[in-house]
Amino acid sequence: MPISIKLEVFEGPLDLLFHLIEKAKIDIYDIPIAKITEQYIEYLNLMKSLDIDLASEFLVMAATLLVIKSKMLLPKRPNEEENEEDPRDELVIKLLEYKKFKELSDILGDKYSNNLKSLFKSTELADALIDSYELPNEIPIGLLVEKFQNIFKKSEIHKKIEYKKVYKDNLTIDEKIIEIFKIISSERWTSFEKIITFYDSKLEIIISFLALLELIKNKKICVKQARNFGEILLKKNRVLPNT
Amino acid sequence: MNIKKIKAALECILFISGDSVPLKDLSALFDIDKTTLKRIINQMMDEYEGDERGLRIIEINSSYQFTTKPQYYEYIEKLFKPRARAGLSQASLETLSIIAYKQPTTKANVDAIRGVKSDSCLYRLIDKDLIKEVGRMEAPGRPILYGTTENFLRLFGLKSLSDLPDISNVQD
Amino acid sequence: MNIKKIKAALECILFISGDSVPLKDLSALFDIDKTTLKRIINQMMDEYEGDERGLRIIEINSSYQFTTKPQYYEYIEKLFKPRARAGLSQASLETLSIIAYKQPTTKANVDAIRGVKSDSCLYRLIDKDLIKEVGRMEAPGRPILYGTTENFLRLFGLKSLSDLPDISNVQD
Repeated sequence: MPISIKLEVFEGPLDLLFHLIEKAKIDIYDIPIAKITEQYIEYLNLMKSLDIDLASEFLVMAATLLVIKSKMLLPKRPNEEENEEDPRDELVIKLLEYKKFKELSDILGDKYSNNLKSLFKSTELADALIDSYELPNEIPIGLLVEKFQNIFKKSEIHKKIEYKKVYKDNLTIDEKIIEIFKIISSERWTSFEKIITFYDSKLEIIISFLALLELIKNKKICVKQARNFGEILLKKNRVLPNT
Repeated sequence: MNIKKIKAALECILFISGDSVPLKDLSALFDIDKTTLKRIINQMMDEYEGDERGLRIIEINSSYQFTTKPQYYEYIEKLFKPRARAGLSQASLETLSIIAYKQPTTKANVDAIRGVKSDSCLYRLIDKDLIKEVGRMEAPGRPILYGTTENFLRLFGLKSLSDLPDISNVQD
Repeated sequence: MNIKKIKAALECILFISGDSVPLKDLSALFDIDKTTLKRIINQMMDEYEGDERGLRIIEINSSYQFTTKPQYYEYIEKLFKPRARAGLSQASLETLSIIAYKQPTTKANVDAIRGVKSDSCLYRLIDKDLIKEVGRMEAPGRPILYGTTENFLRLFGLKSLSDLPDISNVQD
């Protein structure tokens, strides 16, 4: 069986949860909470083992899921059975609301990309025209201050934007296989280290290594390593072996 | 002033301005009521959709602006190498769509729906002039209310906020 | 590529450029010999001379450029002159405010703060005697440093630069 881990980066706990529900093709109104909780925590552990920073919200959600799970295990008191709320209700409402905006953002995203190739003209001609008129005798200093104030605000915002490392979305082994296959040629030995030099995320390097293993298993490439921890050299297999 | 002259003058104005020009300014300029002028502009818009034209007129909040037709982007790109508008991340798009549909709304509300903090997305969207502060909520702490900008409409090809994709089509 | 498409693409290019575009660049772009392309452009020029068009294409030294027809100048003037009441365009005011508060400063610094090229604004501000070169920065390329002039102080009613409203008040 081919290795088929697909690591995705999720925008938040709701995004991850929603993905798990979709993947398992389960009814959002009747979530098998024990199963989903298990998968959710499994994913968090995987991320942790790959050293990926998780926002604290992911852990809060894990706790919430566990609380819901335990509530559902409690036997219901017979007289309360009818008007007792399902402990999953609040979560379902949140998920539905999130789903709605996730879908809307896809639609809006398409509109944005469709519009990227429509260009607008700069206001340069109009600016030049306005500046071509004679200056008045006096300009209120307030206008100048206001302009500077606005620019100042913008530069403050710039400082506030945190530039976090962004991991490539939907990094897959299949894509890496194609990428590596493109880089190496059949004539020359290429160093694996060289291929991964430009990757700055640990995740991408791990996936590349998994891709390498897959290529070896399928006998698509030859590999040699002179000693332990030494340089790994690879090249394409010229003839496809009969399998 | 006949219709041909009005159209010609409009072409001049939209060319020089670059930015969008409000219908009400044009109506005052030509001394023609807005309804009639709007009809003339709509006619002009249709003419620009023809094959020989590379430009089109778009409407944003009852203002008009020239834009290039996307199918000719490759030529402009080859000749001028314009700086491409940056794409938007999924996180930014999520934040933006919540603000677009719920506006005016607070950061706390956006955070609640997304299930994560949206601070850096918000700053980025302000920086890109897609959202802006539109006031303060009358509630403890007087939190800032955010709404979308005119630039948002322009970059997403929307005439006005009522042109936003119908939310009811999404809800199932 | 048919003639209609070439014309449409040319319209886009001349619109976005605003400036003149050499025939030889266009010929390379469309991969059409200059003589044929020139014939197409001449045809286009004739079409633009028609009544409904406010723009025309002019030829300067085998380059082509859009320009507005003089008979519509009055409308442009009526629309844009009131916007000049602030004395300067928004772009120039912005550039001037940065130089006023950050002086002496370089063009590169102004560009970085504004996020767009400020060349033409700088030239116009020099032309209006509101800013001037005040020296060179001791850095690679020795870039020019700009500062404000006496005329700047007079225009904004300031006795001296120390009269500029305090930035700490601005910071809010």
